[in-house]
Amino acid sequence: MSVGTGILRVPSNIKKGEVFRVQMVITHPMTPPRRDPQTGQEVPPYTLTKLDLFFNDTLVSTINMGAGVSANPFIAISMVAQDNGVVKIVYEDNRGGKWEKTAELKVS
Amino acid sequence: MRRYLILGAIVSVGAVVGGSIYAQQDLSPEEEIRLIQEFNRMLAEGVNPGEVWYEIGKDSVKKYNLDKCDFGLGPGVFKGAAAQLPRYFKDAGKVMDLETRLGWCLQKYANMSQEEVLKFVRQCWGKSGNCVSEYDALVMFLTMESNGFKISVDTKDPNVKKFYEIGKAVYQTRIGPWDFNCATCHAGKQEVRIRATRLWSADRGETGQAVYYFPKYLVRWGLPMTMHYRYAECIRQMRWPEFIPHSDLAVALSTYLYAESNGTVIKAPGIGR
Amino acid sequence: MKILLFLVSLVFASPQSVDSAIKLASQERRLVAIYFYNKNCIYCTQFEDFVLSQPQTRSALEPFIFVSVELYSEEGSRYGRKFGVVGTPSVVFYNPVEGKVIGKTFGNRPLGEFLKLITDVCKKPLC
Amino acid sequence: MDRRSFILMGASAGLFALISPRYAFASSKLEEEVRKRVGVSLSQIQQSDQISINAPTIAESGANIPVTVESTIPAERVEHLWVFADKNPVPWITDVKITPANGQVYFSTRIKMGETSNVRAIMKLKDGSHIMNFKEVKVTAGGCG
Amino acid sequence: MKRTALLLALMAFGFGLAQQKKPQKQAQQQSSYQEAIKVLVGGLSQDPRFTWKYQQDEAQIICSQYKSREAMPAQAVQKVIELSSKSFNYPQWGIYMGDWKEGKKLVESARGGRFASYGFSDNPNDKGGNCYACHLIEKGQPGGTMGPNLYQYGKRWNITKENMSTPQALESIKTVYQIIYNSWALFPCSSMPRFGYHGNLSPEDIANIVAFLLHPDSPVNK
Repeated sequence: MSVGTGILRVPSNIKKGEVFRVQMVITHPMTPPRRDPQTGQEVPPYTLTKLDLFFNDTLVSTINMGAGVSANPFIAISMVAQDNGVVKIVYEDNRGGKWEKTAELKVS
Repeated sequence: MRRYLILGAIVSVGAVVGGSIYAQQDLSPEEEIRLIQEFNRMLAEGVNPGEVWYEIGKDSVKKYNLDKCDFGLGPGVFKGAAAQLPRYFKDAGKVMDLETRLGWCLQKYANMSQEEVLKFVRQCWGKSGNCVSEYDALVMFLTMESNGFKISVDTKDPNVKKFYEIGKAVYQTRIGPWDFNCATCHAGKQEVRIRATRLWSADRGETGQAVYYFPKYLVRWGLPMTMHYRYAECIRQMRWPEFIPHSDLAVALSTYLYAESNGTVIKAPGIGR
Repeated sequence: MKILLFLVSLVFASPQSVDSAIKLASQERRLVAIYFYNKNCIYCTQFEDFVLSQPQTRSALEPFIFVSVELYSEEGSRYGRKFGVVGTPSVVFYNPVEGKVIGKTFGNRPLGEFLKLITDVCKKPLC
Repeated sequence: MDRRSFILMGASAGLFALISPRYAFASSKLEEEVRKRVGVSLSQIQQSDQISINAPTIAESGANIPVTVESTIPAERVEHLWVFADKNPVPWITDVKITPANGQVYFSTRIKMGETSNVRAIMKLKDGSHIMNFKEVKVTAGGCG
Repeated sequence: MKRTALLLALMAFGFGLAQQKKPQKQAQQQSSYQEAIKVLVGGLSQDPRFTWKYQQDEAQIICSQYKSREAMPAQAVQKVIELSSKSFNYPQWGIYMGDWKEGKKLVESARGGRFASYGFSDNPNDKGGNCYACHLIEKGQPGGTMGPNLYQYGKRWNITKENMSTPQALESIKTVYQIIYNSWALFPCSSMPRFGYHGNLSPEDIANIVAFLLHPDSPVNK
C-alpha cells in the first residue's frame, strides 16, 4: 500500500524564468543487501534506482540512487520556472515498482 | 587567627580559575551540543517524510468511521481538537489523551476489540525500514489538524487535575532494577547529554519544546513515533517492564507533560534521530 | 554552603591555602587533611552537613592541619592531580614529612566510616 | 583484474599517497568506485571551491545525514553530479544528470553513513573536465543505546 | 498481597521520615503516592517474569519524594547512606583488580537488563552497564555528560603499574567498586543505577569494570 507513496511540492508564487526548488519525499525502505540476523538468509536489496524529473514532459534531470540514500528519501533539486505547466516525477525501484506523481506549477 | 578565618572563608568561596583538569576532549560538550542542534536544524529543512502519514491518515479516518468520534469539540471536529487534550470525557467517564481517545473510538466505531486496538497500535513498534502503520497515520492526521493551535489543557477540571498530580508523582518515582525515574534524564538545571543526544529538562521549562512536535519522524527507523511509542521506548530504556499504550499511566504522563506545556503551539511532525 | 564552610574553617582555623598548610605542617611535624569540594556539588553540602561539621569529626581532626580547597581552582586541580583526587567531596590525608598520602576518601561517607579512617590514619607517627 | 595489475595499482596508489598527502586518506574502495561511476581516477580530479557541500559537522545518527551540494558554475556548463561517502561499504550514493533546465546546480538529499568520513561531490563539466570537493561529517551515537 | 503490605509499610516509613511535622498532609501525600504507584504499575506489563521489578526498596521510596537531590532534608540523606552502606558484597577473594578486557565489554553493552516483547532483539538476561550513555570514558568514543567524565580515571587516581597492588591502590579500587556496586552509599539518590545492589552485575563483573577504568593498560588510561 504504502511503498512508493510520494509528496511532490513546488512553491505557489513564483515568477516566470525564476529558479526554484522542487522538493519531494517518497516512502521506500531503501535497504541494502544484507543477511537476516535471525534466519541467516541473504536478503536482496530493495531500493529506488532511478527518478526522472519532467517539466511538461521534457526531461529536466535524472537521479540515480541506491541503498546509500536514507529510507523514505527526501530530494530537493532546482529548476527553472519556464511557464505554467506540470512538474512530474517518475520513479522506479529494483523490484519492478514504478510510480509517478505530478504537481501543478503556476507562474506569474 | 582572625586573618586565617577571613582568608579561609575566601578560599572556601573558591575562585573558579578556568582550566579544569578534565578538559581533555577535542570538542567541549557544549560545542558538541551546539553542532548537533545544527544537524537537527538541517534535518528539519525541506519536506518532512512524516507528512506522508498525514496523507494516508486522511483516508484512514473515513475507513475507520472516525468522523463520528468526538475528540472534545464535537463528533468529527478535528481542527484544534488535539490541542485541548487530555480532557475529561463524560461518555467514557475518564480523562483521556489523544491516543487513548482514539483507541476508545476505534473500539466503539470501528468494531475493534481492546486487544485488536493494542495490536493495531503496536504494529510497527520495534520495526524499521518499511513499516507503515495506519494507527501512526491516524495520530499524525489528528495532530497535524491542530497545527498552529496552542496547547490548552484545562487543569481547572478536578478530574484532569487529579491525573496531573498522578503524572507528576510518577515522573518522580524511582522504581525498577536500574533505579530510574523520568526525572533522572529530564530534570535538572544543567544541560546534559545521553551519548550525543541533548536531553530536555522539565526544570528548565522545556516540556513544551519536547511535546509540540509529536508524532516525530525518526530518521533511524524511518517512521513516525507517537507519544505512546515514545513512552514505551523511554520505559524500555529505564528497564521497567513493558509499557501498555492507552493505559492510565500514559494518560497521567500526557496530562502532566501537556499541562506543563500549555501555551506552546503545536507543530507536527517533528524530525530527529 | 558558604556559611557552613565558613563555620568549618572557623572550627579548624584553616590556613589560607594548601601550600601554606603543608608548609606549616612540615614545620610543626603534623599531618594535613585536605578537603576538596566543588561549588556545584550537592554531595559536598551533604558531607559537610553530616560529617565534617559534627563534633566527633572536629575533635578527631584536631591533630591535623585542615584545609579546604575548590577542586577546580588552580591550586585545587594542581593538588588534585598530585594526590589522585577524581571528584568531590574528597578528603586526602597527607604526611608532609614523608611526602606520602596516607589516606583518601571519595564520596559522601557515613560519619562512622570517616571517623574510623581518621583513627586508622592517626595510628601512624606524627599523630 | 588479475593479481599483477592489482598489485601494481596498490603500489601506484601507495606511491601516490607518499607524493600527495591530500589523497592519502582515499581508500582503494572509493577509488574503484569513482573509476567505475565517473570514469576517471580520483587522483586526476581537482579539488575546487566552486562546489560547496553543506552537511553537518556532527551527525547524531548515521541513518540520515542531510547533504546539499551547490555550485557557482552555471547549470549550462555542467553535465553530471555524483555524491560519494568515502568510507561506506558502497561509497557511491547518488548521481544526477544536470541540464540547463535546472537553472543552477542545487541538489539536496539525505544519506546514510556507516562511520565518520568525508562526503564527496564530483562534477563533470561540459568541457569534459572534472572537479570535486568534500566535507568531513563526524558520525556519533545518540540516545540510550 | 504480602508484597503490597510490605510496600505500604515501607512507604509509610519513607513518608514518616520526611513529613513528621504535618500528619494530615502526610496522610494525604501518602495516599496520592500510593495511587501514583498503582497507576504506574497498572500501565506496565504484568509478565510474571518481571513483576519483581515493582518492589520499591526503602531508599527508592525516600528518593522518589524529592524533586531534586538539593531538596532532600538531612534525615533523608542520612537514611539513604545508612541503608546503602550496609549493602555491599565483595568478590569471593576480596577486592582485586579484575580483567579490563572483560570489563570493556560490559561497559560498552547497552543491552543489559532491557526487554520489551515488541520487535527488538533484547534478551532479559543480557548483561551490561551502558556506561557510555552517561559518561565519557575512552578517548574518541562518544559518550554522555550526565555523569562525570571518566577519561584517564586510573591516572587521576594515581594508579600505576608499580603501585597497583599496594594497600593504597586497593583502597582506591575498593572505592570505585563501591560506586559501581551501590552509588547511593557515596552519593545518595544519585542518577547512577545501583548495579551490584540490584544484582544487574555480579561482584566479579564489577571488579572487571573497575579494572577497565583503573588498570594502566586499559585504553581508558592511554
